[in-house]
Amino acid sequence: MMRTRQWAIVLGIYIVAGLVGAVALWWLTHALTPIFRPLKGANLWAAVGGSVAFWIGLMALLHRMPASVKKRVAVVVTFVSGLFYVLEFYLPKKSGIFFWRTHHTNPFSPMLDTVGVATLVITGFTLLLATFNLCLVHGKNIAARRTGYYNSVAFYLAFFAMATFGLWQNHAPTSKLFASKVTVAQVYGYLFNSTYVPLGSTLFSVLAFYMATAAFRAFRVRTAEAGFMMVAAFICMMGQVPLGMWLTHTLPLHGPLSHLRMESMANWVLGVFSMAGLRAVTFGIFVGALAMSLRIWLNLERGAFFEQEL
Amino acid sequence: MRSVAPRLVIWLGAFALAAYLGIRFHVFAPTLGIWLAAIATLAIYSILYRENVVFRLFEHIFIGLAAGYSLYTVVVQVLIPKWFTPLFKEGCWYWIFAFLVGTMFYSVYSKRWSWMNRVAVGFFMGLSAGLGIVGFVTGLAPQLMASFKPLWAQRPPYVEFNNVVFFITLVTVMSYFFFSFEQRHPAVRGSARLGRWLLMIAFGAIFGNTVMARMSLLIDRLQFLLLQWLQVFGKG
Amino acid sequence: MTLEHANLLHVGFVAVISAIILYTILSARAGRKLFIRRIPGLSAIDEAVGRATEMGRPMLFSTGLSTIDIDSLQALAIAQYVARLAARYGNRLIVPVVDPVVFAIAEQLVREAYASEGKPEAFRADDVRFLSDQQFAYAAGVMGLINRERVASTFFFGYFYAESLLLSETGQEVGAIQIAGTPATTQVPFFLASCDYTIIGDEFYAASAYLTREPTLLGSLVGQDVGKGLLLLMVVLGTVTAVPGMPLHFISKWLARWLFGG
Amino acid sequence: MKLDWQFWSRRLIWLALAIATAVFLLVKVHARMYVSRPALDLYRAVEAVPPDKIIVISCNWEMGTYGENGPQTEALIRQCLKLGKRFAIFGWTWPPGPMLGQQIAERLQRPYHRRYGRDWVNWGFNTGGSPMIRGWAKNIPGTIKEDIFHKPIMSYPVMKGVNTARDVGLIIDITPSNTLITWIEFVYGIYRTPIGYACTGVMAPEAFPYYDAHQIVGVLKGLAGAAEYEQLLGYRGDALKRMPAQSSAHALIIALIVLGNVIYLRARRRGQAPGARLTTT
Repeated sequence: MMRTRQWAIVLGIYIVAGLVGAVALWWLTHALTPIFRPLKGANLWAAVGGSVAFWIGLMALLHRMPASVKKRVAVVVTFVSGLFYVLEFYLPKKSGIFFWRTHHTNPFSPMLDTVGVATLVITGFTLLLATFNLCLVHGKNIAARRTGYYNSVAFYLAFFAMATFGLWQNHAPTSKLFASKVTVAQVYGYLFNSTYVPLGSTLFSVLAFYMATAAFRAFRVRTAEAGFMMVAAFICMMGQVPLGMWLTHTLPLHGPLSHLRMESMANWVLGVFSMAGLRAVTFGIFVGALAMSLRIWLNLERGAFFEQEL
Repeated sequence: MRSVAPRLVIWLGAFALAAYLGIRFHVFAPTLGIWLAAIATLAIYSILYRENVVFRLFEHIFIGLAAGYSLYTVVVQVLIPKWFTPLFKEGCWYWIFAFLVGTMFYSVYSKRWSWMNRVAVGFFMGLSAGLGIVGFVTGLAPQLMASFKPLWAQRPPYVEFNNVVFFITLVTVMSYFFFSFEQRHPAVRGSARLGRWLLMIAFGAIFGNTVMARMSLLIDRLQFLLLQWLQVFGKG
Repeated sequence: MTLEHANLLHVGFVAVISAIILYTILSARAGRKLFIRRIPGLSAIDEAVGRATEMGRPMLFSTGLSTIDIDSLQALAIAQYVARLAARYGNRLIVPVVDPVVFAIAEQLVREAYASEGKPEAFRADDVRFLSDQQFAYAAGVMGLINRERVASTFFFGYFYAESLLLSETGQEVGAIQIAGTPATTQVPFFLASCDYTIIGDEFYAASAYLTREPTLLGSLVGQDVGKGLLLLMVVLGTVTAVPGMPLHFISKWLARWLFGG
Repeated sequence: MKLDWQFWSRRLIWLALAIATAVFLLVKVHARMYVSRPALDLYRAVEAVPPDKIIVISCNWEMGTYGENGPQTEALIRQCLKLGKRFAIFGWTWPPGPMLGQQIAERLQRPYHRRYGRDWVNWGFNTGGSPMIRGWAKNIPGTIKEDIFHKPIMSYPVMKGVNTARDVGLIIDITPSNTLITWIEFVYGIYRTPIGYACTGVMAPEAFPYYDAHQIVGVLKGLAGAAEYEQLLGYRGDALKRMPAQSSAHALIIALIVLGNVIYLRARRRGQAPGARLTTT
């Protein structure tokens, strides 16, 4: 009895929160439109300054709040931001928040691209964080003269060279470097095409060598399962290359025997067994992703990250 | 003895190469790009002998270049056209909030202010959770629909056979991934075991294709070294 | 035909599955006992820890390459379990980490694990390490650790990319017992070939629920099972009625049309 | 000094691999591919794009997989240039992607007399992931705004009439990573814009469930896929030239697996190597 009441309360809270959130989002789109119009000159600076001041004030206020309030703020923010996509998609094309006013179009669809660009810009700012983080680590290495600190110096040189010449060539690609014949775009080309690109592809291609030794030492047919795996791998490896195709090239291209050609078998393994097996895994992952999304969205998730002190 | 010798060889080799390049720079200038690429490639491959100073140096250069490049791209292709221009040139003042939200992530370095990071991460987690609930329908529905394959009365007959194989694989593999009951009934246990075996075929296919992928990358680099660089090298 | 917005079948479908998942989560948290079947490989964790202790060599746990997300959080939950076992047996557990945020949480977790077993002094701060946030630099670091410390058991849990083979092949070389679990299907074959036990796909999420017995995860897992059951039912229904012209063919036809949207 | 066998056996295998591939790069062997159905489907899908729609070539790759995605991009761009299809280069996972695509397109366009802005355009790199793509599909000029040369994209004639994902005739995702799911969920799933997929070999098995469900129109599997495409285009490019080396590398890997297992089984028979070490399942 007690439990049923608890669930009813929790469910009720979410329904009420959902409705309130929906109305708030709808109100933002409609009622606040006049506020969000472009400004010019002093008005613009005033609005920007005001927003910054408002934000700092809000943050300072929140900072003084106890940890439980901060946690709740995080929960509400998560819920509202998730609500946007859910409502946008699951409400029909022609609908208002209120079901009896169906002459409205879906109020959230027009905001889709704005939200898209906003996430893009915000993640852009966080990418700077990762760079900052990296600089910090290498700066510490140099400051403390740890072993191999000269590598960190090389990191800084490469980092500044790439950033500087990237921005410079973007600004003025044909300008000459220190009165020489070399243009900025050329230097950038040396950095990007001749150093960055080959370093990246070579680092990845080293894996091919490890694959060879692993094939020799690690891939042992210890069980029937491993045997199945090896047969499928053999067919796929051979069915993709001319050598494998040549092995069975005497078989006809059409008719029942054509299915025994190496490339047909490889496609058969990929298109029937592999496809069905991976689809079954995908079904599980889709349901798992739905469950995970629900847990995060409704703040049901537990664990170190979600319970840490704020 | 053993740790000094290889290092000495590598340093001497690098020095000799640098000296050679310096002396004959007029010859190499037009092909400087290819030379740089070749040095970068060989420096990375030097790890195949063993972990060494040159490899580590070039690894750090790579990390630095990557960081510099992403900084440059984000500033030029995202922040300027999509944030700076609308905000300061077109006067859409509310874009300042994107910056303010972005700064919240930086509080991760301070224990006192780390709650701001938590709120900002919560914002993004909410967005991706919402998308996850949307993606459940848009991603799953077509796959579910395409799984309805007729099991009989099909022409040519091998289609029928393939459909039956497909159906058996799909159902048995799905049955393997049930966790909330003991798989005690022989039919269930047999189905789950068959599912695991059939799944191994899928993994074998992944293995074969991965071999293909890695070898392609290696061939790309070898082709560069053998056909582009050695040609230049021969002329020099 | 477009699917800009969900139709009634979609809404109903998602609502039913979501409701079931939420119901099982809430009832598990309210104290209902839920069952999870044994997952092969997980019982080997105890064995691997025991063997490492007998040999007097340390163990290594990698939480994968992801930053703070659902996969690394699950991996950390498993790491905590292994750390407790290690503390109980009085063995060392080395945890190399790829992400600064994950590092902070991992250190706290392992420290607490040793403390909760009453051996806070056995925890070495140096054993939880931030190696690098670059894929290959991290892989090279872990390979070095495996070789230098001659670890007796390795655990690879989390989301791995191309480095999976580099790590597990090095473990194979030093003769370690290796247990791996990853939701990254592209890397499963390499773990399968070079590890003693591999936990595949969905099992990874079940594993953390199985080990931690966290009610939310348990409940969610049971709810997901019901959801998967519904999907299986739809597949079977749609398939057996898929031949055009047969009685009941309308089931398959209608399901397909509704699923496709429009 | 005692020879460290474990150390040198690895290097020996690596040397064997390098030689096995290098020899077939230097010796010219004429390889012939049999074009598979998924590659043919992609080829036909590009041919079928009507002139009033644009093709999006999504370069979601970077240098790490140049060996596979480079030839694929080259083959696809070559086909677009040859047939005179309008196309746009785009990317949203790795910053260098669109730039690498730009270099390939600039290199190829001359013989076909195509020009930037009139026949093709480069939208550059965007961050923001799936939310960005969801917005992009609804409003392309609003999300992209500028091309890589910082001109408004709508100022180019090639962009005429391109506003939403409905005006896109085909999106070809060239990638080593799991970006396909975003295109499927938020572009195909919602607007039914056809999606083509050119992926690295690693990702190919995961693509087939989507191919079978018609969520993607065709698949190019790694370098072999690029070679098939070159065969279709009637052009011997890098991919076809590399196929003999690829064959010998695959053969070597198979030989190594067989050899390793023979040694293992013999050692086990003599009781030196443990079997499956732990027998519980």
